[in-house]
Amino acid sequence: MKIVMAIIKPFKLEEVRDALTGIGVHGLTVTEVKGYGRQKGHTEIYRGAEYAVSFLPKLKIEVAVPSDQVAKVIDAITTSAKTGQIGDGKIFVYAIDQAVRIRTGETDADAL
Amino acid sequence: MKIVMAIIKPFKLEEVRDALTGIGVHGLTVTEVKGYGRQKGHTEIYRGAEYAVSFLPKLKIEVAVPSDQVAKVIDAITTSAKTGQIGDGKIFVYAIDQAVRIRTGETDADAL
Amino acid sequence: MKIVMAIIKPFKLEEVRDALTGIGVHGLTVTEVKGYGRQKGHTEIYRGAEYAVSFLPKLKIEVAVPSDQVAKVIDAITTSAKTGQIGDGKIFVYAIDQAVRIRTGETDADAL
Amino acid sequence: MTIKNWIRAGLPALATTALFAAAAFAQDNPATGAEATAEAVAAVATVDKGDVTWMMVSSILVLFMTVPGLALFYGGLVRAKNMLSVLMQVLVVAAVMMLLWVFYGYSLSFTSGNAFIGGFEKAFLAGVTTESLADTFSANVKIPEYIFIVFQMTFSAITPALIVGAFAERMKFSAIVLFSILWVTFVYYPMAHMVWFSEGLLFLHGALDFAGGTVVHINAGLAGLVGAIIVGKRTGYGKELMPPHSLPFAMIGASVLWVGWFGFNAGSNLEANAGTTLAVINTFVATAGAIVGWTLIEWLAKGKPSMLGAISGMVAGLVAITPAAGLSGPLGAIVLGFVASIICFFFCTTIKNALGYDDSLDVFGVHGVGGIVGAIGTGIVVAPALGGPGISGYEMGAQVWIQTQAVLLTFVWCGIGSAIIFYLVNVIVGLRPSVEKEREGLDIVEHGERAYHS
Amino acid sequence: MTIKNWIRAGLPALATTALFAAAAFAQDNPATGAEATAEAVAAVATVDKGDVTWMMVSSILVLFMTVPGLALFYGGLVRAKNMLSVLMQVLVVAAVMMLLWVFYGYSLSFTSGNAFIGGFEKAFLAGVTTESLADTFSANVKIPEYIFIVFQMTFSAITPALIVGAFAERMKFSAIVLFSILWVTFVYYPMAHMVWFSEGLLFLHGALDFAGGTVVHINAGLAGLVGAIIVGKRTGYGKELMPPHSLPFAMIGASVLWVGWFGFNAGSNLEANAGTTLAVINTFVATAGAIVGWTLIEWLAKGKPSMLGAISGMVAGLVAITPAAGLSGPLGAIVLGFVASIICFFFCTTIKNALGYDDSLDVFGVHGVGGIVGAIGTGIVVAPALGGPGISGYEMGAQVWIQTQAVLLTFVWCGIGSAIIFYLVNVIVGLRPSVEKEREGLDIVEHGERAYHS
Amino acid sequence: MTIKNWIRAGLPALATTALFAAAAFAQDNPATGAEATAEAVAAVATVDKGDVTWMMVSSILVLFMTVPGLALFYGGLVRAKNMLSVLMQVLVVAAVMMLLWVFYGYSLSFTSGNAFIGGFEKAFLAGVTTESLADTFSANVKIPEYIFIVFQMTFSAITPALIVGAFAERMKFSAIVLFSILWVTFVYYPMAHMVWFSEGLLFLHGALDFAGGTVVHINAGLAGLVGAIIVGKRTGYGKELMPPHSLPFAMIGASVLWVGWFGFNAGSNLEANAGTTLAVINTFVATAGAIVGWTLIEWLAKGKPSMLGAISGMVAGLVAITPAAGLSGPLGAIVLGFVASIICFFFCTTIKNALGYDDSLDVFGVHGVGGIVGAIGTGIVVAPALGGPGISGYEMGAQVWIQTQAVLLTFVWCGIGSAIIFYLVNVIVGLRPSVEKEREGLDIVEHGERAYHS
Ligand SMILES: Nc1ncnc2c1ncn2[C@@H]1O[C@H](COP(=O)(O)OP(=O)(O)O)[C@@H](O)[C@H]1O
Ligand SMILES: Nc1ncnc2c1ncn2[C@@H]1O[C@H](COP(=O)(O)OP(=O)(O)O)[C@@H](O)[C@H]1O
Ligand SMILES: Nc1ncnc2c1ncn2[C@@H]1O[C@H](COP(=O)(O)OP(=O)(O)O)[C@@H](O)[C@H]1O
Repeated sequence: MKIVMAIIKPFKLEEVRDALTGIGVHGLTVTEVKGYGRQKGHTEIYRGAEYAVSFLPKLKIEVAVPSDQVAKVIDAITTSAKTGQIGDGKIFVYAIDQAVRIRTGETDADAL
Repeated sequence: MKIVMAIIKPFKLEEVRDALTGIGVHGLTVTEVKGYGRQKGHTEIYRGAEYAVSFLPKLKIEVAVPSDQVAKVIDAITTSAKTGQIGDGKIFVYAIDQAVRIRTGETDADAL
Repeated sequence: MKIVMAIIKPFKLEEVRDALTGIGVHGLTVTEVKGYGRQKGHTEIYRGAEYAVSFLPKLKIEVAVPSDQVAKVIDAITTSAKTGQIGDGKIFVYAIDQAVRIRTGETDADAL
Repeated sequence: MTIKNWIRAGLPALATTALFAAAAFAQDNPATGAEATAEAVAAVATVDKGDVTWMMVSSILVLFMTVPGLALFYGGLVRAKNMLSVLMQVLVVAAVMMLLWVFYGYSLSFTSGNAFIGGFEKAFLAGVTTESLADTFSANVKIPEYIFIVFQMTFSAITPALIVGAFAERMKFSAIVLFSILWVTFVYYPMAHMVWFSEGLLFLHGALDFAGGTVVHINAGLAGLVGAIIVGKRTGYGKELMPPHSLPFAMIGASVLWVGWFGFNAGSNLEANAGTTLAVINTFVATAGAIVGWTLIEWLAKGKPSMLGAISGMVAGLVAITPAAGLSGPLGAIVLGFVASIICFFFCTTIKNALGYDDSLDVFGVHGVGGIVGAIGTGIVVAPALGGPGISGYEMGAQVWIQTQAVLLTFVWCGIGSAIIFYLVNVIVGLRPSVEKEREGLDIVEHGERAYHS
Repeated sequence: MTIKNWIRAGLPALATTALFAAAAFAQDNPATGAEATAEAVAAVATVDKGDVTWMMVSSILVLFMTVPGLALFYGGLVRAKNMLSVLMQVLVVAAVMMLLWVFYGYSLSFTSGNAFIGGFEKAFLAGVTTESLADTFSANVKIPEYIFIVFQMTFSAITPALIVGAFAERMKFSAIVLFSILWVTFVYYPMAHMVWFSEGLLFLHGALDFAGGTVVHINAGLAGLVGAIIVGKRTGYGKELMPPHSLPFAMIGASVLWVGWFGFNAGSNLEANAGTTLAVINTFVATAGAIVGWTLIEWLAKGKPSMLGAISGMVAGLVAITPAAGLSGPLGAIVLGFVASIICFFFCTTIKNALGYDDSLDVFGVHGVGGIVGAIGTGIVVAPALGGPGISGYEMGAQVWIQTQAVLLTFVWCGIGSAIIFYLVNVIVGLRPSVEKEREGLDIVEHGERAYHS
Repeated sequence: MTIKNWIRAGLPALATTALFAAAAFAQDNPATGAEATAEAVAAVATVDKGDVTWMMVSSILVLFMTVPGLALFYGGLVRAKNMLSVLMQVLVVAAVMMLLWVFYGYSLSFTSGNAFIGGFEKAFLAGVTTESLADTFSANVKIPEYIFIVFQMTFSAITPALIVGAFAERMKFSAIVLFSILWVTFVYYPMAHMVWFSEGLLFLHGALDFAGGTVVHINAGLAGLVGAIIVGKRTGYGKELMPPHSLPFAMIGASVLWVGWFGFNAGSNLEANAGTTLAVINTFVATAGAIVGWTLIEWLAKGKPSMLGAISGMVAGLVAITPAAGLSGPLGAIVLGFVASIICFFFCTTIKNALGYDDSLDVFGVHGVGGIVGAIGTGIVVAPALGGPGISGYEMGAQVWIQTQAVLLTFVWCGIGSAIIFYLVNVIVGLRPSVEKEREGLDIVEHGERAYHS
């Protein structure tokens, strides 16, 4: 099993969720994060104080899936989260050893 | 070493923390997240606009432990976080290569 | 490729970011988290109710880097995030299988 | 008529004397006197526009106390998931009470009936027009009856709204609305009639209550306590953290309560004279004394003075000075506020925990206890020897006993009445949502919305 | 002069009669009469300090409605990233309107010119001093002209600020400021002149409008609708979630609107008499009726009564009672508020969605629709048979038709005027920021700041 | 007595003349005159209920300015971890000041003593009753002394509270309370006595100050500056981001300041006459001019007009118009507000950074600098040639020099006094918490609570 973790633009959440359910992935976890990268930030001014703000609001999505679905998931996310403009975000994939569903104690693929 | 990452219901935090300290785990990190899964959400209505809200508030807990404690940790979490109702959450386990304590530079098991 | 994940004190963010850009790392993702560990919390009192608050505000930083840069990144973070006092935080490193840049579809090292 | 005796002569007398097509006015009030038929009036009743303005301002201030004041004070203290439910309860309860007041509340409270309740002759404000006048405490000084109705309406609107804080975060909206309707009808209107109307049971007994300590605060505090006990504790109480979700909102709310309370206390004088300014200064300094009181005692007892403590003291002081607002000197007011604050502190932090009930927002601990301290303390601080204005035939022991009796009667009437109504409401619509729903939060479950989105 | 006919005699008459070095005062007003040259005055004009106080309070209350009231009510309903832009728009628009009022707005509205617009004789308040007086609706009762100017200024400040809610979250700040300047000049001042000035087109036509339902609410609601349509929908409208970011702020704002609205409605009587207290009670109970109305209908139609619904009803009720504030009995006011609330509910939840335009904060749905219901309803509830005070020569059908004509004229004047101005502004500075910028949020893009930091 | 000269005759004269058992009243004020012994009074002193109402309203408004107004304006601008500490400081400082005012502040400020300070004859309000009257600026027009005491009390409560913004986020609560007690005693009461009391040093010198620009704003601004320098910069200042945690709260606070400021400025006239309405219109339009001023200059200089800028301008304008409120025509007020706003903008954005001290919330940059511009500008805008009401024997150069001298004396007295007190407090309780504690935030460290929980 793998976790596909994606950093996306906040307003893309609904589209990504739809794309994932479209390919049969019905569970995911979302975190509000701030991202720093090539996308340039903005300047905020509060009376005399100017701040160059380089962290931009992003969402992190984590989806645990059986390894054989990873490609499909990546594809769904890239397609639905893309605007073509700098700052669209990244996808990272890493392996997990185990998955457990707390309610039932089911493990691994059954737990997802 | 492994990281045990669990998605739980928010009001279960204190119980899970107690269960973990009960088995000698004295460090963890918590993140507020939103989860999407089988647990059904609710509808919100703001004047004319109805929203089907499918993301529910959850907490993500991350605990880094030596590999031999993983089973015990999973057990402690499943026991304490369970309500038996849909949406109790998941546990995912993945391996980490290294751990470092910033303050001292200690590494691996010493760093936890 | 690896992800270096660090839990740090919130006011250290700018210094860590500077240290990382100093060694050529130009992307990272930050999450507000709450940490539990050796650093002792505080007590809050709301009229009759006293709460021992053991979760402290921390920031989680995630940086994806080619494996050969991990040591340098760990070094930059430990140096810049250290205050020498309990609660400075931890660094965890884990491997990722893939990385994708959503905008271009570039993968792995090119995606970072 | 001097300040020494007008309180006994009292507030209840006034609304009964609405004069239709009455009142000759002094030459300087040509507008309001426009249609006065001078020959119809023996005594020279005057309406002063300064009084009219003050009573309009006072009524608006009491509305301001209710929304957003009370709503925010309460709302800031609950968890975010129940924020809107509290705002909604305070707002809708107040609105429904306003309608009932026009329908039959004013009539039941302020017309003749028996010693316990009035009649229906002014139901739906029958017969009231812009020509109708109401008495004040000064002979021949009148105000338009509409503004007297409005001013009293705001009191009947805020009182049931005060109660909801006691069982915040765990009662169904339908239950709260139904309870309020029954409670105002069977507990509040009779109490108002008994205390404020010239033919009421308590009126002639001689209890001092300048601005409603008994009818409003003890009444609401006790009803809250009864409700908190009957409905039971919040799920997770004592085990989970339930800190206030926004103390800044609570602070705004408390401050607005202070600001609005001048309408409540000084407006109760029904005109804008020097006695009114005494109520104003007391409402300032008793509150200041109470803020300092809670801050000091908490600093000593807990090691740190909290902002929540300071605003809790603020409200306790306001409650305590309510019955004494125009019946104390400023120094007496400071002492009263200070002492009430300290007693409320011990009640909320120690006694309540010992008793083990869950009064979510300390409605009893602040309004009930503060109200009792104020009611009894009024019998003390009124003493001329203590700088008070005095009343005719004053004797401290006797007065304190009269005050205590008024408190006891309120306890009996309100305690029994409230308990019956809660049981009734439980039977009819049920008091509590399911545990699952309570966990999810009343905002989503009862109102289909959430307070905050990012 | 009775309440039955003073409305027709009307508000517009008064400001025209500023007397310089005039007015003998009754002995009880020695201060204001200090310099009066008694021999210059035939009639005995009096200034009552109760009236002066009431008008100062009323003016302050209308400011309070605007900031923070309206600003928060609107700001709480937008997404967090646009919060400051809304606060800024309301604040700066109101400030600019105040300056324009002094520069030429007062003069264009309240001096002689033609049937559509006044002249420039009082531009920059030429000739106005502390000696200048303005008429009220009562013969020989005057108020200082400065306070009349201020009171009317607050109306002209809040009206354009009301409009911005319709296209919140998507219009450029420069466009909004420019639009407001042109709109107040070419739409508002003429409407005010036509409706409120004694030589204005609509004034003699006999339409009833106690406190500005037409000039303020229908006018603003329609301009908002026109703007919302011309500027187009918000990016993502209908696809992305756009829930209110802070309903507690919206609730504070709405409550402050209610509190402040007493200045608006009861202040419009220009003095503090019994008629003013009628406007006060109506502004209480119509609103209460409207809160209950929206709550009930939403409970029935959607299954849950929401806090946003209750405060939407509150505002709808306030809008509806505005033209009828002193022209209805309390029961008529309750019915008017209740009915307006239900009509606005259906409009905002059903009709608007069917029509498909994006009026971000339902400015038309609440102010426009509520204003129309109120304007026409005023012609009904004024009927003595329904408990209203009546007007001389009243006939329901005729009056309703007059009221409807006033609404229609507003639609024509404001609709065409607003459309032209929006097109003009689009040409000069452009109405919308780029889609990218709209996504980022107007706070950062237009104002370089963010509302919240942790 | 004309508006042209009553300012010089002045405010300080009035409180000294509390008449006991005095004052015959006109027949239309039967209530307040109830116990007057007519034969004891030669001149006919009247109390008008319109004045009483206005002064009560004004006092309530100044409380509203303080809490929640000032508290929120300041609180919104700090980081979330220090929010409650600011609310607490403003609230408790104000409460303590109210008690001191009753204890000895009123007596020291408004009774005879020497040229610098009064005596203790009215300590604990000795001798003051509901019969006591205070003078206004009009001959024979009186108000109850209690309301004069209250009104002045609110001034002495808000002034020390203004100071805390300068060293927000880094001073111990105990230090702030102790500082305030000493400062009000040794700096504020003497300044109030010197400026406002008829025997005070500055009173006879002829400086114009309608509502307290010198005693309140320059005084507070300078004390803040001294404190900010002595206590040192916030840890991390210049390196870490310290953006306002909630600009909406700051906006609510600023708006409430504006609303409340009418009590401050127009209440300073002590009665409700045409001169009061001049202060009202000026408090509207000077502020509007200042909002527009800061918005425009920031748009030009920084590329974007910010909401924080607009409300900063708002406060700067309010400060600047304070000394000139009743002493300027509306056009002069607009110019004064506009100019003050632009000067404060440059001070806060450029000069302050160049000087390098850390005045957390620009207390000096807005209140100090705005106060100086206002104080000196009053000498200019009062000129009849510029539309001002003028004063007898006016000559612009001379008046500006007198105004400047008043500013300089305030600088010397307050500067030296404040510095000594800060050093003293540092010795007694210490000014700053440890760096660790400052990092954790004063809310938890000093008050044991947090502002927000989810
Ligand atoms: N090396 C990295 N490690 C972790 N997160 C990263 C890294 N680089 C970028 N990110 C995340 O991806 C987001 C988008 O990256 P950015 O460089 O701005 O644009 P793009 O995705 O188009 O390359 C960043 O805001 C950040 O959250
Ligand atoms: N495939 C998944 N990947 C990541 N997180 C998941 C996944 N499926 C579920 N979750 C998380 O677990 C939570 C609970 O899942 P849900 O299906 O609602 O109930 P249950 O845990 O009882 O199976 C979700 O809210 C979500 O946060
Ligand atoms: N075992 C663990 N797993 C995950 N996070 C941990 C663990 N132990 C500590 N942390 C995180 O590291 C932070 C700092 O740890 P703490 O023990 O307080 O101090 P130190 O870093 O000096 O050892 C904690 O607040 C928590 O967020």
